[in-house]
Amino acid sequence: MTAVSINFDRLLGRVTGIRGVVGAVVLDAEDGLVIAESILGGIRVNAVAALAASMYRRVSHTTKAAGHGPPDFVQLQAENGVLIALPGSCGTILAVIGELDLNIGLVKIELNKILVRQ
Amino acid sequence: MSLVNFTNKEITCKIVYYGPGRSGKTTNLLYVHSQVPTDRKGKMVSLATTTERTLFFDFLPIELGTISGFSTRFQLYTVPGQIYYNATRKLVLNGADGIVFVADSQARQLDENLESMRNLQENLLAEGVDIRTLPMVIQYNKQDLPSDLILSKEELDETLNFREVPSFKANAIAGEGVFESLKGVSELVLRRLGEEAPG
Amino acid sequence: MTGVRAVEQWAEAPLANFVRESGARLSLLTTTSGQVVAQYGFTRSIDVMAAAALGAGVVASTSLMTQMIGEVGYVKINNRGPGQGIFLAEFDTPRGKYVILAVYGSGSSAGLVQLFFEDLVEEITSSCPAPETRRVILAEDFERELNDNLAALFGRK
Amino acid sequence: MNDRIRILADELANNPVSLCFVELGALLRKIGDLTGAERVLAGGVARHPGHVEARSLYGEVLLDRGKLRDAFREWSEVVETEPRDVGARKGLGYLFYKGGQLDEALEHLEMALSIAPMDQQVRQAYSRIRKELESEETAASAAPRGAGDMMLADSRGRPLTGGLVTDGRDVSEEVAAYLVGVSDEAARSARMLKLGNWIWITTESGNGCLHISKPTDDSTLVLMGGPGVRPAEVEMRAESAAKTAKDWMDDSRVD
Repeated sequence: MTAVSINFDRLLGRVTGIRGVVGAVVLDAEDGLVIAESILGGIRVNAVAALAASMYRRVSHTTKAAGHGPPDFVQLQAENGVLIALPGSCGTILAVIGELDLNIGLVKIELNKILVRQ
Repeated sequence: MSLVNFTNKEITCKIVYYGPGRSGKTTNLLYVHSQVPTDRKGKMVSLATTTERTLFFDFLPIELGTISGFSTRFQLYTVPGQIYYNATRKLVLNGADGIVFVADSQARQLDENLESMRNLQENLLAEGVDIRTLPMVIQYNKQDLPSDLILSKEELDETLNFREVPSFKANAIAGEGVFESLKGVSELVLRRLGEEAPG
Repeated sequence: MTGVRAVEQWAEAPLANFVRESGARLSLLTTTSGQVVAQYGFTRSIDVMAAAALGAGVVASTSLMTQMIGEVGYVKINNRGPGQGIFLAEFDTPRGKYVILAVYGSGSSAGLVQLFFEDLVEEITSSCPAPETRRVILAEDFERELNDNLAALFGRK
Repeated sequence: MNDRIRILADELANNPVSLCFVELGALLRKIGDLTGAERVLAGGVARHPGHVEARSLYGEVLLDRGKLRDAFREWSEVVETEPRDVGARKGLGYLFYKGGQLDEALEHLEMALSIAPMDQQVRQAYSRIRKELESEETAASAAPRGAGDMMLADSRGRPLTGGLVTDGRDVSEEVAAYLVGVSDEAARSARMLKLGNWIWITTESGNGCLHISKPTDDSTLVLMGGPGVRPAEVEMRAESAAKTAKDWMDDSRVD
């Protein structure tokens, strides 16, 4: 196991430890391919990666057009859950799938702590 | 195997030029390419080595026109002739509808011709195809060389054409026999298509 | 209108779905011998054939190489250039093996193409019929038409 | 064309009361000789003040020459004589629109449409002005905090009402164009990840936040918050704006 993947594993372990988080994937922002993942069965990991990358890219076009620059945080709220995408270092994105009542405020605080420590 | 679109009435056939190294397979395709008008041919794809010998295959698609209401296309392939490229030959041979076996008429190349014919038979068998059932013509190329260097059509037929398939004398560089060989194999392929169920 | 041209009709809807969902610019479904089954985005049929021949060739040779190093499984290749990417993969169906080639630009990604390739395989596997047996009826004197066409092609008319 | 102009000019010179001035004026306008067209038509309508077609055309030439006031006077006189002159109605509609008097513009275009219901130019102008009028009303009711931070776009990437302004620049059209892709991807992601229907998307970046939602199947609402605005606050405003937008969309739909 490489040093990089050890870091990702630790990061994913901490993210999935947050209450209400169902799974998390580190993905390549441009390719939409999985780099590392920690996700429960029943969810297509490659779908999370491909779709989160595509959504982040499309949202970025919009925020840039609005003069806001690329987003630091994207949240898709749906009827049965939440998909969050955050840009990471070296062209990666962290995608998080959460339950409907996920405490977004707490998630943000925790993610900030985790990302700063990485 | 030929692909037939009954809705749009289109037939696409794969014809492979087979034979020993340097027998003139690519030359055949180059001549066809030079003759066919631009709107009836695709790009000639050639994967050649630095010594101008075919590494992978040459490929030339041509639009033949309408036959019995079917718009007909031919995909012409050559295989690399050298013995050590047999894996590639097998790949290209896969799904062939017809073969033009290009033999080198030079007397000293007779063994290479025989070896290549045997190799063709073997590769087809590996694909589950009996050479006796596959449309094939033989082209004796380089007939323009001095007569003391080459074998006659009759001599070559005697040795190579044990199935008594249509055979043609050729000088592919000048285009002699190229048209006739393609015409010969096309007839056989289309006739077989009418006789057998396509896959 | 899906924009997909299919030689075999069962391939049209699955390829149209694949193209729409993956955002591929060009796509090509071929047999392993390089015969085109369905295509999207190519303007000239003869250019399609070159892409099909090369795609099938690459899949076949990669397959051999993987066998040489003792690997088993289907070929799946992704090549990303600065502007466009190529995805090439083979898969099995009740009708035999097929090859898919997709060219995608910045509106898509390798991840999306691979994701919807999985769906394409599933769709084709469940929808393609067993090989049927239909005869091509050629006119009795088809040789005359063939000769005329070839002669015209070679400028001998 | 030049031969015809020469023939007509000769005829007019020989017979100044000839009605050929109308054709001559139209041809001169066509070749871009606006000064010539104005001179010929001015002379003609002075001699034939009851020639409605000539006066309507004269109005157009005046407009081409940038003499808006004169064009207005000419067309107003035309509609007094002939209220059903489509050209003059179109012209007046345009002049009122330019002057920002949308209600008046609409009135003239409505009249033009009743006479020539298939005239594409009139139909387009009419629907554009109607939309602008409605958007003014909606923006006034739905955006109490001021314009430029809220927009409703249609499902084909066009702004419907409201607008987004960043650093004094109107970014509505650009944002609307990208919203379709966002909305489609959100729907697909939510469906494929088994999250059900999507409700909204919120984004945060250094310069502020965006809130994107779908008040109806065929529209997307976007609210923009500046650097100091909290995303939760934008989210609350978005909820009430979505209700207003939904009502507005339902009212605007033609049965």
